[in-house]
This record gives sequence, structure tokens and C-alpha cells, in this order.
Amino acid sequence: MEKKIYLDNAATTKTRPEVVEAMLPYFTDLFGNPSSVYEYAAQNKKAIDEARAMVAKVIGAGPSEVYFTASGTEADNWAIKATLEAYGDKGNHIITSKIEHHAILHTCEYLAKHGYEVTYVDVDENGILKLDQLEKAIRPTTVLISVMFANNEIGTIQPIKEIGELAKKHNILFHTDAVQAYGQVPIDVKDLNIDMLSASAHKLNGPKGIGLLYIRKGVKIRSFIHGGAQERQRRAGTENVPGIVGFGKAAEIALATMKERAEKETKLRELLMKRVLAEVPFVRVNGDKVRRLPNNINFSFQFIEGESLLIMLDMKNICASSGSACTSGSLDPSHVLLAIGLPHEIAHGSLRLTLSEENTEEEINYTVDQIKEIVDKLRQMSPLYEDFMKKR
Amino acid sequence: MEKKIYLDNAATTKTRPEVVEAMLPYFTDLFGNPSSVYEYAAQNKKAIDEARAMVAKVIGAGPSEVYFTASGTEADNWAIKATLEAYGDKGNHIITSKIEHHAILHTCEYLAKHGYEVTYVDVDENGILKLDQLEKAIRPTTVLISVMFANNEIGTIQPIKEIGELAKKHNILFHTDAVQAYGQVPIDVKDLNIDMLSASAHKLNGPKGIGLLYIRKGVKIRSFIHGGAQERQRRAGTENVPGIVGFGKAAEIALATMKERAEKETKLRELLMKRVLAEVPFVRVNGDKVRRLPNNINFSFQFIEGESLLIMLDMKNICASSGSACTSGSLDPSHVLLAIGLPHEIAHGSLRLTLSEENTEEEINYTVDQIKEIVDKLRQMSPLYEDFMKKR
Amino acid sequence: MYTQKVMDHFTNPRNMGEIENASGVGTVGNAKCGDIMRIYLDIDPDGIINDVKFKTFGCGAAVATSSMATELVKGKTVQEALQVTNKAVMEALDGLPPVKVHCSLLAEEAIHAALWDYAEKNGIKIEGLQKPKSDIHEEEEEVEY
Amino acid sequence: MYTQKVMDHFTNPRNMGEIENASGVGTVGNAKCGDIMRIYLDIDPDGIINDVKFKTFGCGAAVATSSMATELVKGKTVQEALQVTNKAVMEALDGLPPVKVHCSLLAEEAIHAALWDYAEKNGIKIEGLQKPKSDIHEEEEEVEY
Ligand SMILES: Cc1ncc(COP(=O)(O)O)c(C=O)c1O
Ligand SMILES: Cc1ncc(COP(=O)(O)O)c(C=O)c1O
Repeated sequence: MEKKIYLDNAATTKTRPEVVEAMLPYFTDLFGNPSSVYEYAAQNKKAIDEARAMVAKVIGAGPSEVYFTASGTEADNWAIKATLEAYGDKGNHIITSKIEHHAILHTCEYLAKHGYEVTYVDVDENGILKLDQLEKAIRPTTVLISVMFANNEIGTIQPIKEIGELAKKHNILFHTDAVQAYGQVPIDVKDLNIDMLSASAHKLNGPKGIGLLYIRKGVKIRSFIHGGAQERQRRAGTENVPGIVGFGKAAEIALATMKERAEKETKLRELLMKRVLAEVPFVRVNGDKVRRLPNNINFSFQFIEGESLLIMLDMKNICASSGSACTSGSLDPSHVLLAIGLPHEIAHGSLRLTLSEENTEEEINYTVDQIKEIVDKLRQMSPLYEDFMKKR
Repeated sequence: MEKKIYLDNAATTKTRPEVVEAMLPYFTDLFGNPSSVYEYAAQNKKAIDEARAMVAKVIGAGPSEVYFTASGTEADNWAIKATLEAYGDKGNHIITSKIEHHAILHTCEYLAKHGYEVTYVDVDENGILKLDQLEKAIRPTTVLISVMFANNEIGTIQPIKEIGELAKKHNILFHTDAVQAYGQVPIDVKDLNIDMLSASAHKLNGPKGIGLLYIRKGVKIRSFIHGGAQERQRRAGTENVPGIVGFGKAAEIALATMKERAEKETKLRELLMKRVLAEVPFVRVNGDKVRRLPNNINFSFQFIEGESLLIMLDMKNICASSGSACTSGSLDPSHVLLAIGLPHEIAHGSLRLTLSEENTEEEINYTVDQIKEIVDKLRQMSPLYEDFMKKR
Repeated sequence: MYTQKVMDHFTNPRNMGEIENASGVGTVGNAKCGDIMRIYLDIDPDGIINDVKFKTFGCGAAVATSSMATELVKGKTVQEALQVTNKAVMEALDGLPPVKVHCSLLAEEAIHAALWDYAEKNGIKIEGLQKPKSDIHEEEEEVEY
Repeated sequence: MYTQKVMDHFTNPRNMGEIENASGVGTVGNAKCGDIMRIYLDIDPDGIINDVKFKTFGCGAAVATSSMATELVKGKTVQEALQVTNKAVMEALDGLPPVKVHCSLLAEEAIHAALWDYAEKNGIKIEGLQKPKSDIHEEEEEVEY
């Protein structure tokens, strides 16, 4: 195909033209600093308020419970570091899962080096958190449970409601990294007992460089970035007005189109999955079949390695990912795939395809055709495949 | 005047149309995640590399010494918190000035609550750091000196070279918050012995939501935001590609036009200053007359209060500021004006006008006319003026 | 930031000025906080506030609350004036931003201070009126340059 | 990310395949690291490498370095082949990204492993050749599903 086929929407998404349109006035016309006294800046303040109300609405939160950050990563860092600091009187223990994004895991590793204690709870073979292990991990000193809403690699959606109830029962705060789920699946923070939630605009066709942290009213939290009085003195730095406006617009559209998008993406994904499973031997699907993000599919092709697969797909104009984008360049296989029990060599051969509503059936069929050919070509090259065939 | 007269460029600036133009392709066309394997994302990586080289060039740094952040505030927080952490073996003491931006001061206050020791060095009546006091403040446990390049309220430029030499002599790291100076006045980090430097794009006609921290090669520094491997594993979070590209473009233009802009702004500023001093009684200029940002002027009008002055200027379509924008809404007068020795009532009556190359002589003359009228009106209303006149 | 009413009273303040030989003058606030209000009262022998003027050093809200407070006490009896609370001033202005509520308190205080001065000058005691607390000259010395 | 030469050798690998009854076969790397290389050598009685083939499980750089390494040793004597270093492989490919340098080391090792196998099978000793360290079967068990 001539046209690029973009199947890496979990890494980042195209900013919608309507979103860019909404942002544009705030660069050159309404560029004032929202903290200023003059009326000219009041328009920016209003724009921020409206965007805040909209991004809050997506998760059933109040506008005053939402704080803008520069990314999902910053929101994750903030939630974890500042909460543990604020509740130091209660204890120094945090519980999380083995399949969190590095924004959570590396933050926990950092804290572990600074006197905090971290428990990493296992997931089952589909990537679903072991709730009984979670409950057993709870100590009197446990301040926070942080479990992601949906996994960025295998798309598994966690039993958030049950985790929320557990946290509430034991009077522990509950944070969820919803970077992959926000705007993609229905979320109601009140119903789910979520105390804190992270999201990032560029995962829902909003701009890069803007995220949010929801903090339930009543949760005691300190600032993570200190300075000016922005974001009700919680997060300093001149407001990224165009980014905030863009996030608001993207959230509005995501909320309005959630159902139809999910249906369309699920349909395409099922087509993709069925054809690959039927036509490519020695392949497995990673992640839960049902509790799964609508647009995510994750395969492991035995005997081949992911990067070469990606490059060959790239040469056919298909953008995909193996493991998570953030760690490419690293040589370790995905910690998520290892956590669901895949052996290293199979974890290495994984392919993540994450769809958008813009993908077509034609693209999906073309992609499957290419996958078939490339996997076959790489297997011909593979000493592991040679050994396997000879043993048969 | 019908047209808005924007005289608050220290708060934030208009994003240049050329900058927006440069950013646009990275929203909807080249939106890929730079960490991805496919060629499509390589274009973004290249764009980031080019922007990095450009923003580094402005201060004579190498591209590999520059890390993108979301704001000047984040850069300040990072520099201070992570440096003190990394050099914990050496000590727990930091020296800064009394007239820093809140991004530095509040960060220091935070650290002071966490076992660190902070010395705030005085400035003289023009806002220039007392070098002898600085040297005396040095202890064996001093890890870092952080002194701003130029002050955001009164425009005073610090004796950075002397501070750098002092720091070097005593083997102490030197960070400078150059948010107001970067791209406005020549800076050479090597020549000035600067180990770390913060900047923010929206102060030089770049976009909001993007900043940088320069970290000299060899300085041991930890991450502040943990997560993915972006920014050579130093600053996690999906790269804000449009923001970075915009920063690069703004830096390029700022560097190319620095001299002519400074000349133009200085000329307008001198006109403004001369007329006000000649035509308005009981006024003083705050800050150093010579070592000063080209576009900054700061007055104190005796007997009147700044906010009412601002609102009345606003009604005449003039955007200005009193104290720093970040603290408006607070009731304390500017800590900077107090530090240069102004009594409270005079500090309250301050007006900051910060020009851009787009301002015209006509605008400046109109502004002076309005200031005269408004100051007079407010003085008629002022009990302090009444008392003063009666005593005469 | 401000309501239309506040902006109206700020830009067209009612009763701004002085009263020579006023029956009572009260000055409250201090320069440190950035707000100083002075109220002049002209009270007739029947205890009716015939005229009232103010001068204010302060923000938009300080000017507007002064202006509104003078409007609310004008023509009232001393006892009625005493009932004009900061709440009433705020309501009459359609509200103030939270950080500016103290301005309305100052306006109330300024009225009270002027009434106190009137009472002292006339050697009377006004039921329910307490000695005002703050005055500019208590806190900071005057400075010139 | 990769040079044109790397991409060329990745997409059109030279000497990919097997040699039945090869004079020497060497397999290095392991699945944990994500790279496994196998080299087949056909060496004539004069010690000339008549033919060489490879199979590789790994990233683009792993495939390209294998391909290039086979090109560099083909037609050479055993002693000459021993001199083909990872540096030579990298240079021939116009460089590798820093994170991929280990692939070129693996290619060097794979050649050595195949030579070692050849030496063992023929009961000879090759001057300067050491026993190869790594092998897939040492580290992880094979798994199926
Ligand atoms: C001197 C100085 N430092 C830091 C900052 C903070 O920059 P930002 O608002 O981009 O975080 C500013 C501007 O507000 C500033 O003037
Ligand atoms: C689950 C999850 N958490 C956090 C992040 C980090 O988000 P960002 O890159 O916007 O900081 C990502 C995306 O990279 C993610 O998928």
C-alpha cells in the first residue's frame, strides 16, 4: 500500500484536526497568561475552566478535582510520590502490579531506594491482577494501591471496581493509571471508588505535552512541582493554554464518540485476530479475550523476534509496535509479557497492533497478508524454527 | 486605542506565527511517537534533534547537554531537587537569592522542610546580589548555588560570571534560572561557568508547555520525573514533539534577532521611562539602570495601589502587570520589591511594563498619557496622598 | 474577575472625596496589606448621616466596597449604619472573589471607625459599637523618597 | 535508525540458509537477550571456507551482522576468518547504533563457534581460537504452546 497504515495508537494518536483548530487561537491571538489581572487573560482562564469541566466529565469527577499536568508520566509521579509523602504518618508501603507502565514502576523503584516499601502483585496468564494476593499484601502501613486501568501492551482491563472496594474496605487510597483507558472505555470514579487517576491527552487524539491527575476531594496531597500559584496552588508553571484547550476538545469528542468508536475498532480487531489465528501457525494472543481495550491486539509469533518483524512491516508501510514504545531501544523483553508467564524467546516475538476508528477493513486485510508473509520469511531465517521442525 | 497594547511580555509572549507554522505538521501529519521503531517516527526524532541543537546553540551548550521539560518551573524543580539528592554525600546546603522566582523559592522552602538547609542571600537596592555575602554563606556542605540570570519583575541582570567563578573556586555547582534571559541577552554557559540553566519557550515567542534544563556534561544528576527512557533516560514522558519543534523555531528566531530586538526595545523603554519620570511626580524606577533586561521597566507610584492601576490601564486596553503574574491573587506585595528595600506601601504601588519588538512609539506615548491620568485619578482617591499633601 | 457592579463602583466611585470638619472620620487597614480606607461622616443632630465620603488606597474591590458602603449608610441613622455588615456590602455588589472578601470587612470596619470617632468627639456611647482595631499609623512608619 | 547497508543486509540477507553435513556449525546467543545466531561452514581440505550459511533469530542488526560476517569470511582461510572482528563487521555495515553493538560481537562469536566445532570434529587445534562461551541450550529450556 502507498498510504501509511497506522496501527500504533497505544503509543500515540493523531491530533484531531478539530482539536488543532480549537487550540490555534490560543497561540497567536489569545496568548495571555491566565494568571494576569487584565480582561484579555480572563478569556484564557475561561477556556481553561471549560476544558477542565469537560475532562472531568469524562470520568464523572468535579472540575475542582482535576489538575492539569504535562503528561501521564508526570501525573503518575505526582500521585505516587506526593501521596506517600503526605501520608507519611500512616506508613511507607505501596502496593502495585507487576504489569504497570514504567512511569509507575520506575517511580516505585525510586521510592524503594528512599526508604519506602513496595509490593508488586502478580497477574494471571491473561494479565488480570490476583485480587487475593492484593488483599494479602495489605499492611497497616499501606498508604496507596496503584493499579493501572488498562494495560498498554496487552490491553487487559483490570477489575478496578473490586480493587476500589478492597482499598476502601481497608481505608487505603487507590490510584489508577488510566492513560490507556481514559476516553476509550466508560469510567466513573465515584462508582469505582477511585481516589486518583492519571490520563494523557495524546492517547485520545489530543495534543502531546498535556495530561491530568484527578484527585478526589478530601484526599490530602502535596505539590510535586513547586512554584507559582497555578492549578489552585497544586501544580506550578504557566498554564499550557493551547494544550489544555486541546485536551478539552479531544475529551469532548472522545466522550461523544466512545460507543461507536469502540464498536468499530472491536469489529476490525476481531477480523484481524480471526484471520491471523486461522492463517498463521504457532501464534498466540496475549491478554484477556473479553476484558480488553477495544482497539488492542497483541500476538506472539513463535521462533521470530519482534524488531525484525516491525522493520519489515514498516517497509510495507505498516506502523506497529513490539512491547511498549517507551522501552524500544532496550534489549529486555517486555516485563508485561514475562509477567503473564511467557518465556523470553516468545515474549521477544510479540507484536502489538492498536487500531483507531480511521482504520479500514482493507487496511486490516492487507496487514494480515503482510504479517503472514513476513512471519514466514523470518521463520525461514530462524535457527529456532529450524530446530523445532527438525525435531518434529 | 482600539487595539490592545500588550506590555506584559515577561508574563508570557505571543507565539510567533512562524513558530505555529513550524509546529503544525507535528499534530496531524507527523504525529508518531519518536521512540517507535518505524521510519515514520524517525522524522520526529530528527525534528527533536534539530530543535535540541538549536536551543543548545543559544547558550553555547552541546545538544547532548540539553533536556526538554514542560516548563521553566519543572526545570527549576528538577535542577534543585535532583542535584541536592545526587550530591547528598557532600552536604545538604543550598544558597540562593532573596529575589528568585517562586519556582526556586518554593522549591527551596519545600526542601527546607525536608532536612535541607537554605541560605537566601540579599540583594542591593538595585536588585544585584551581594557577592561578598554569597561567598560568606558558603559552607563545606554547600552543594548548589542557584541565582537567577535576570529578574522577572525588575529586570536586573545578575553578575553571573562572578557567581560562576565563585562557585567554581569553591567547587560548588551553579544553577541559574534564565527563564527571563534566555534568548533575550547573550549567554555562554562555558564562559560563565554555568553548570545548569533553566529556560521556558513561552517567554521568547515560543509555545507554552515546553522548557529546558541545560545540564553540563559531567554533572551528576538524577531524574526528577521517572518512567520511560525519553530524553536519554533523564526525563520520562512521551516527547511533546510540536512543543519541542516550536521551541527550536522560537530559539532560532530569538538568536537571529536578539541584537535588533534589544535595540528597539531599549529605545522604546527609554522613551517610556523618560516621559514618566518627567511627567508623573512621586515615582521611582525599580531595578538597575544599566544591568537590566532590554524590555523591562518597573515603576513604583507613591500613594496608589497596583491592582487598581492595572484595572484602569486594562480599561484603556493596556495589558500590564504589578509584581509577578504568578502571584497575583495573593495579597502580599512582591518579595522582590521588599528585598530591594521598598516599604510595603510603595511596593504595593508598582507597575511592570515589559515590551516586545511589536510595540510602537505611538503605543508607548498613549500608554504614558493613560498612566498620567490614572495615577492622578487614583491619587485623588488615596488617603495616603491626602495625608501627604496636607503635611506639606 | 469582578462583577459588573464592582467594576461600576470602582470606575465611578460614589461619594469619593473629603468632608471638611466631618462629624466623624475613620481610617482602617494598613499599607502592608495594601488596603487603607478612610470614611468621613457628616451626621446631623438627629443622628442621621447626611453625607458620607471616602478615600481608599487599595485594589479594585477595596474601592468598590468603600463606594458601596458609603451608599448603604447615606441617609441612615447611626444605628441603621451600624447594621450595615460586610455581607450586605458584598451582596449589593453581586459578590466578590474569595481573596477579596477582606475588603468588605475593611469597609465595615471603616464605617465603625468613623462612627467611633463621631461618638468620641461628641462624648456619646453608641450601643453595640466597639473601638476599631486597626489603623495605618500603628503598623508602619511613613516613608518617602 | 539503521544505515542503508544494514537495511540492505537485513532485507536481502546474503548466505541465509543451512549446509547439510557442514564442516562446522556454531550457535551462539540466547533467547533471553533476544538474539541467536547459527553459522554453518563448509571448509575444504586446504582450510579454505568454500561456503558459509547462517540462520538468525534476532533484530535487524542481528540479521545484518550475520549476513555481513558470512560475506567477510567466505573464501577465506580459517586463519583469515579468525581475524574478522566485530569491528570489521560494523565498519563494513557503515556502523551500528550503540545499543546494537553487541550484535556484531555475537556475529564474531558465531564464526568462532563454528570454527571450534570444525576443529573438534577434525581433531585439530586452531591457533588463537578459544572455546565459545554461550549457547542457547545452556540458558533456557525450549517451550511450546
Ligand atoms: C524567572 C522565572 N523563573 C521561572 C518562571 C517559570 O516559568 P514557567 O511559567 O514557564 O514554568 C518564570 C515565569 O513565570 C520566571 O520569570
Ligand atoms: C499505561 C500508561 N501509563 C503512562 C504512560 C505515560 O504517558 P505519557 O507518555 O503521556 O507521559 C503511558 C504511555 O506511554 C501508558 O500507556
